[in-house]
Amino acid sequence: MQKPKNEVKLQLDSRSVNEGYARVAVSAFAAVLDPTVEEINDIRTAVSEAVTNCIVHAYRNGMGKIYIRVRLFDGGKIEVQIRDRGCGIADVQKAREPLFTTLGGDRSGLGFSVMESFCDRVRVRSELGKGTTVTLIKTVKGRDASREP
Amino acid sequence: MQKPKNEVKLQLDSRSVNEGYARVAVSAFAAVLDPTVEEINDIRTAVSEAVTNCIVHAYRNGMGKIYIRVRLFDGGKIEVQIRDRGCGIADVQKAREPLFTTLGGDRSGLGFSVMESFCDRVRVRSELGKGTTVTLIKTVKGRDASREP
Amino acid sequence: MQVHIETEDAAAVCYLDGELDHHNAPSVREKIDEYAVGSTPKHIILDFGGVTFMDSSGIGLVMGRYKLLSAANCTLSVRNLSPHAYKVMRLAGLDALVTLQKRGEKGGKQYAKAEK
Amino acid sequence: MQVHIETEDAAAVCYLDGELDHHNAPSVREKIDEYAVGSTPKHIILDFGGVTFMDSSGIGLVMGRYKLLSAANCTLSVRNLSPHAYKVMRLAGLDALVTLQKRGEKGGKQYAKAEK
Ligand SMILES: Nc1ncnc2c1ncn2[C@@H]1O[C@H](COP(=O)(O)OP(=O)(O)O)[C@@H](O)[C@H]1O
Ligand SMILES: Nc1ncnc2c1ncn2[C@@H]1O[C@H](COP(=O)(O)OP(=O)(O)O)[C@@H](O)[C@H]1O
Repeated sequence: MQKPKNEVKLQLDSRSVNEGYARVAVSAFAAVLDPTVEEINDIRTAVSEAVTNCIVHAYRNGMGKIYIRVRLFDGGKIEVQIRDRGCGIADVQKAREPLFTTLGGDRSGLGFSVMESFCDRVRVRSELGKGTTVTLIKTVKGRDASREP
Repeated sequence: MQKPKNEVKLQLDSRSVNEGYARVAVSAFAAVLDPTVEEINDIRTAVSEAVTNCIVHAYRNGMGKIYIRVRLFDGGKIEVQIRDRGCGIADVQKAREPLFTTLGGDRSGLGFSVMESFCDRVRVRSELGKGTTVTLIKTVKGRDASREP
Repeated sequence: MQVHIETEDAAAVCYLDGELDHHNAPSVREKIDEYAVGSTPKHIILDFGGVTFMDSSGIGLVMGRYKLLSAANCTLSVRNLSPHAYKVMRLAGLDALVTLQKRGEKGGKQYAKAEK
Repeated sequence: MQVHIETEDAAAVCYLDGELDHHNAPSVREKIDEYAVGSTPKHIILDFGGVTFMDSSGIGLVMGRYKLLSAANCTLSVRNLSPHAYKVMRLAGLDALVTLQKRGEKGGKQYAKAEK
């Protein structure tokens, strides 16, 4: 395992007002990698999906804590882990299918699809009744094109 | 004890690059209280002093973790706790005196004075060899003057 | 997130301002739906010119309005999308249902497709 | 944090840009001291017009430059301070040592006080 060059851990209540804060807190930490506007929007969006899922799904019956860990690696790699101690997901593979949602209303069932399409890799580990950990991995090239391989 | 209406916990490495991040992370969380530019600058400055102290004093011989907890209360009250597990302060009262510093160079010995003058209250608890906890308390009136008592 | 609604020719234009996420979407939805029910316009245009962030909650918002308004014989289109918001909506295949116009993109009336 | 140095009449003006904290202060200090040693100007003006944040590291920076430059018979002044940076410097009593000029404040040469 590579050693991160910097790391922050955050712990938030599952209030919807914290969705915006989580985006700011993650993207401000990643700013040192000098991402492009598009890259920073991709990260903010994927984080927003994962944090929203903690609020609307994991802790749908009450309030809980959301744990976020951001790690920066050499070469522009960023890893964001979003963890909850909520209800867990019965069938992760099914949950990741586009349009699958266990909530009606205006949930589109596209949260995981957005994460997948905006990140290089999305890892989901979940245990029913225990909680869910979503890990988003993305390597940003940055605004300094000379960093490209 | 009043119950906070929102709370975030952060854990950072004692790298100086994280001073700026700590300021952003705290002030972005307090933004919901709609502070004035002056109030937000006061908070950012006090946080910057306390976090810098963890880096230059508490962990002067190496790297350590900085723990920050921000709590928002009704009425515009914000409480920021900055904690380290570093060397501790032998004589807190003396440390808080203006111009007192155990470091030469460009340290002014005015860190605590800045915190005190920019916050309503500053609490310092410290134990030698165990670490230091600085608690900054400030009530912001906010840009909406109607909130004034 | 702010919404204000203006009429433009036969259409009602809803100007959205701010970050469109799960936290903010409900108030936007209510404003639009309330207007649609009260004023029964023939066309509704969602103007995303002021939207600074959007996640899949934006998809849900547009999809939900599309269903509701179709049922009421009102057409829907979306304009002034940032490259990012456009990317998110395309990912959802919303371009097959609703006319999506990016920022800086010309194109007269924006409710053409839904009228077909 | 960026620093660039220009000459203005008999003075060297150091334009500071960005956030002045413990992390950024060392590079600013080095640039100024290097210039002072190499070019031995008679007056140095620190222009804080681009400074978006300052904590007590700014006090240390100004105080340190004041001592160093005084010893070299070079006067120091600080201009274009934000209300916030001014507040921090006043708290340290720097106004007794160095001419401090706020943003938008007029006042010809800024190295008057130190020349007294
Ligand atoms: N953190 C979580 N805890 C519990 N269930 C989750 C979590 N995240 C996702 N899910 C489940 O996976 C489904 C699909 O999620 P997603 O693709 O984000 O779509 P949506 O959020 O619109 O339902 C959700 O409907 C929910 O059942
Ligand atoms: N977190 C801390 N851990 C250990 N010592 C500290 C801490 N914070 C402050 N101190 C001590 O208190 C003194 C005064 O601090 P301060 O007023 O901030 O001035 P300065 O940081 O410029 O020295 C420091 O020089 C140091 O000895």
